[in-house]
Amino acid sequence: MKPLNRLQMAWRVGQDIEDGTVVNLGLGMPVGVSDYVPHDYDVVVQSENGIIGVGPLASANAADSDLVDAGSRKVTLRAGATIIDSAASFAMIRGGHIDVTILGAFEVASNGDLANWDNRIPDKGPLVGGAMDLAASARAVWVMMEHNTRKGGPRLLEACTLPLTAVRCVKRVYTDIAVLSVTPQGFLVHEILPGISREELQRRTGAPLTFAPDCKDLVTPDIALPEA
Amino acid sequence: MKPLNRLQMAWRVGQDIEDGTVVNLGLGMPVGVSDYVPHDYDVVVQSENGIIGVGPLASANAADSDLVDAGSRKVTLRAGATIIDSAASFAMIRGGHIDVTILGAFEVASNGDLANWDNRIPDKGPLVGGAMDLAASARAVWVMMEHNTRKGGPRLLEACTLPLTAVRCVKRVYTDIAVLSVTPQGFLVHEILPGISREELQRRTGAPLTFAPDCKDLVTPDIALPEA
Amino acid sequence: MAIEKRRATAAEAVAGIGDGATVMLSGFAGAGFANRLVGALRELGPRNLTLVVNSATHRLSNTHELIAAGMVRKVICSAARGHDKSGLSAFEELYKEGRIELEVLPQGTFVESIRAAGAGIPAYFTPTAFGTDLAAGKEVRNFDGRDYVLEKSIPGDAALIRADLADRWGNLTFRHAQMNFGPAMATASKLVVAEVRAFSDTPIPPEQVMLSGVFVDRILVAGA
Amino acid sequence: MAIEKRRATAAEAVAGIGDGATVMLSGFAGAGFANRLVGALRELGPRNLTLVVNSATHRLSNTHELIAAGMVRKVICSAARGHDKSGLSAFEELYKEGRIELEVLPQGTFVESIRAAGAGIPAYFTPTAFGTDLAAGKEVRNFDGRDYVLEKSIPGDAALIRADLADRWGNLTFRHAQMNFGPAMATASKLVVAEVRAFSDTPIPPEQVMLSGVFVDRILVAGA
Repeated sequence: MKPLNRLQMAWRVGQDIEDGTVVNLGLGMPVGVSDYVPHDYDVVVQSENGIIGVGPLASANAADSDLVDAGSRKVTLRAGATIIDSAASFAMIRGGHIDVTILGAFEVASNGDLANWDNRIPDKGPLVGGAMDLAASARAVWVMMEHNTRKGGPRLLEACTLPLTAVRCVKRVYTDIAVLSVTPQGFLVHEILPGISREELQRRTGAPLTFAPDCKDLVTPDIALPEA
Repeated sequence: MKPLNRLQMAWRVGQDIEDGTVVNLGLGMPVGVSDYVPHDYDVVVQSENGIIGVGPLASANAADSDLVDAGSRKVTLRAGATIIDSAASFAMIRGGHIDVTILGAFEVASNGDLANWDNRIPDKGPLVGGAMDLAASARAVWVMMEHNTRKGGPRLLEACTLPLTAVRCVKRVYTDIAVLSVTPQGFLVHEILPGISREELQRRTGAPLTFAPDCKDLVTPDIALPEA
Repeated sequence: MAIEKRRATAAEAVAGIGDGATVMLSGFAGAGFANRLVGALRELGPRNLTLVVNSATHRLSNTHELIAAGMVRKVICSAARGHDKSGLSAFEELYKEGRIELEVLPQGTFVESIRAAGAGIPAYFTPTAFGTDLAAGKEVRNFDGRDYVLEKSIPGDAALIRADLADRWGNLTFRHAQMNFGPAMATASKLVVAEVRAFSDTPIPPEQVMLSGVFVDRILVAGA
Repeated sequence: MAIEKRRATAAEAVAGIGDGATVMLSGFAGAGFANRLVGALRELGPRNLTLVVNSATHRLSNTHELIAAGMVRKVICSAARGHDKSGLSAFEELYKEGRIELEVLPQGTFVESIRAAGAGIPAYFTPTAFGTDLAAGKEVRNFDGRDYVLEKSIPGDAALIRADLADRWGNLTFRHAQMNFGPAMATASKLVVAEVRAFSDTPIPPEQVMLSGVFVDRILVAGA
């Protein structure tokens, strides 16, 4: 089977979002998760620019340049939404009021260390944004990333090689070929893409894996990527 | 001449309030000052319970138990007013956004130390309220108090005997018989009630006085106290 | 399943507040007391409470009933003095006898420490109280020539706050000076219960919401 | 004499911002940039500025014009990376050559430090950035088993912020996510200038005011 595409990864994460929770979705792949939360759920999507209750993307004629999320996307508000200023928004984040934040990452270590802000591109300025606040203080930090780098190297490691975003913060990792949690004993595998053996998953991972007793197949619907 | 009554003291302080300023008026005598600010002035009266722009007391039929100042008085709002929560109100105070606070006091020392919160009544619990925040952080702290205690002792001292509210904070003192400022050299007298000699004022004061070259008579209109 | 934070009775609204809890009560200067909830807490009767409340004695609040009922071990406040000329308040009687603990803070420090707990800040420096008895034993540090006192955050187990209008998400509006300590206390406590005048069947418009429902767990519609 | 904070031109609105000033600029994610005022500041031309701005490079802000004009000595921000695939931003060009100073802060620390300056708090502890390069050299302390970093406040000489509606007292409303850093920056700066869409001849109703005019010194009515 093919590795999950980013929409299938978003679908998979969406299945684990609980009703009634407050979630913050990182730029890039994670924002797609909200499309796969069951429609009858009341999930409050917080965006760190102060929107409490982000709705779907705005249609072209409803787009308002003042109604944007932290990724500059023109969005709508859900019923029950409100908007606060940045100081209040980060007070909410840092104060532990976000149930789950879903972040992209470059690397995750088996102790939960996260590296997702500085991939050392020459000459480019640094960009940290709200990642460190979210990673340090959300009640749960879930990472969504491809299992391996473009060159095939591991992103799940015994220790991060890139600058850290926060220490010991990641609780779960959703990749294109597996679902794992971070435990005091390191990475624990819950789901593997059919066709990938435990040995292959271990070869593609830079830290020792343990497999949950109920480890099962990682299965998602077919979801086509939009035409480029 | 008789010492000023509390309304005449309020009138005298009111003459020194500048147009366009933000003032906080302490409980007791100081709240009366707003009645003597020129009517064409835009003075924003802040009350530490969050009202920015307190207006006159509410008439009996307009009184609203949710629209009260920090002294539990039912008030109105001035044009341009708004209401914020207590955390924001004290952020405003502590951040130096209040131009002048006018506070009552038990004692003021010649270095500007203020004692106005604990007069050591046996068995009574302590009450500090917002006094320490206002005294520490308003741009100017003015005190309004009788020059002497009921027993005739001095309230203006070389060092306070009662627990301090804040150190080196008082800029001006308005009493029933004099107007003084606090300078690096101690108390400087600007106005004295006619009929009180410099020697008598010094006798009634517990710290050395200096007299300003332009020291003049403390004169106010007749203002009768309301019937008790 | 839709979020629905309304509770049918005051008893349900305060259920679960147990012995030893730190309970925050909103209200100041006569406005913003959640007296219906305070009454229900007295009925529930947990012991050894720590109350975080601006005044231990305000005549328009029912705080004194909790104290008089012997449910309170400690009060953290900025005012603990009764204004009743005829005698001492319930708090003062117990205080005189050494049967209740007291922590007095300047009002700005009181509310900033609550805000800090809700904002993930364990401690901060403030100029307030430097050089006074209320800073005794606290760490002092000089920044740019001025002295500051280190103050710690005050987290709560429960907050009972009063507001005007609520919707099913727990979004709140406040009337006038009713707001006071409610928003900060709601951010700082694990269980937040709001007693409101009325319930809005439609969502409160985004720009009218004064406290996000993210901070509110239960609503009691109590009328005016 | 009535308070009247309106200024007739953008030049009058930014007058007095001098060499070496620390200037705060609101705006995030495309909303809330006071670009008219930023343009006037470029015309005014003070040198050696320190900019406090969330992004050194956002394509919808005119911040880069101040940087490209060589007016900026240092930037304090949470994002200094241009998204322009075709090359480096004005900031990145100068940064590469070592001709501009940079202080990068996590966004929550960035805005909390601004809020702290406006709230009279010189320093506070935060969990954010503990154990990372951005905490290098900063004091660390453990509270209740968790490690925190000591961060200092960021005061400004001037703030240029964008809002929706103003009245003559300087009270402001904000549209949607336009609010972002404006309120905090307004509390933290000595001179606060708001560029607004429209002016209200009547006072903005108390419950609609989002930032008190106490924090605002000058208003420029700039249209949409």
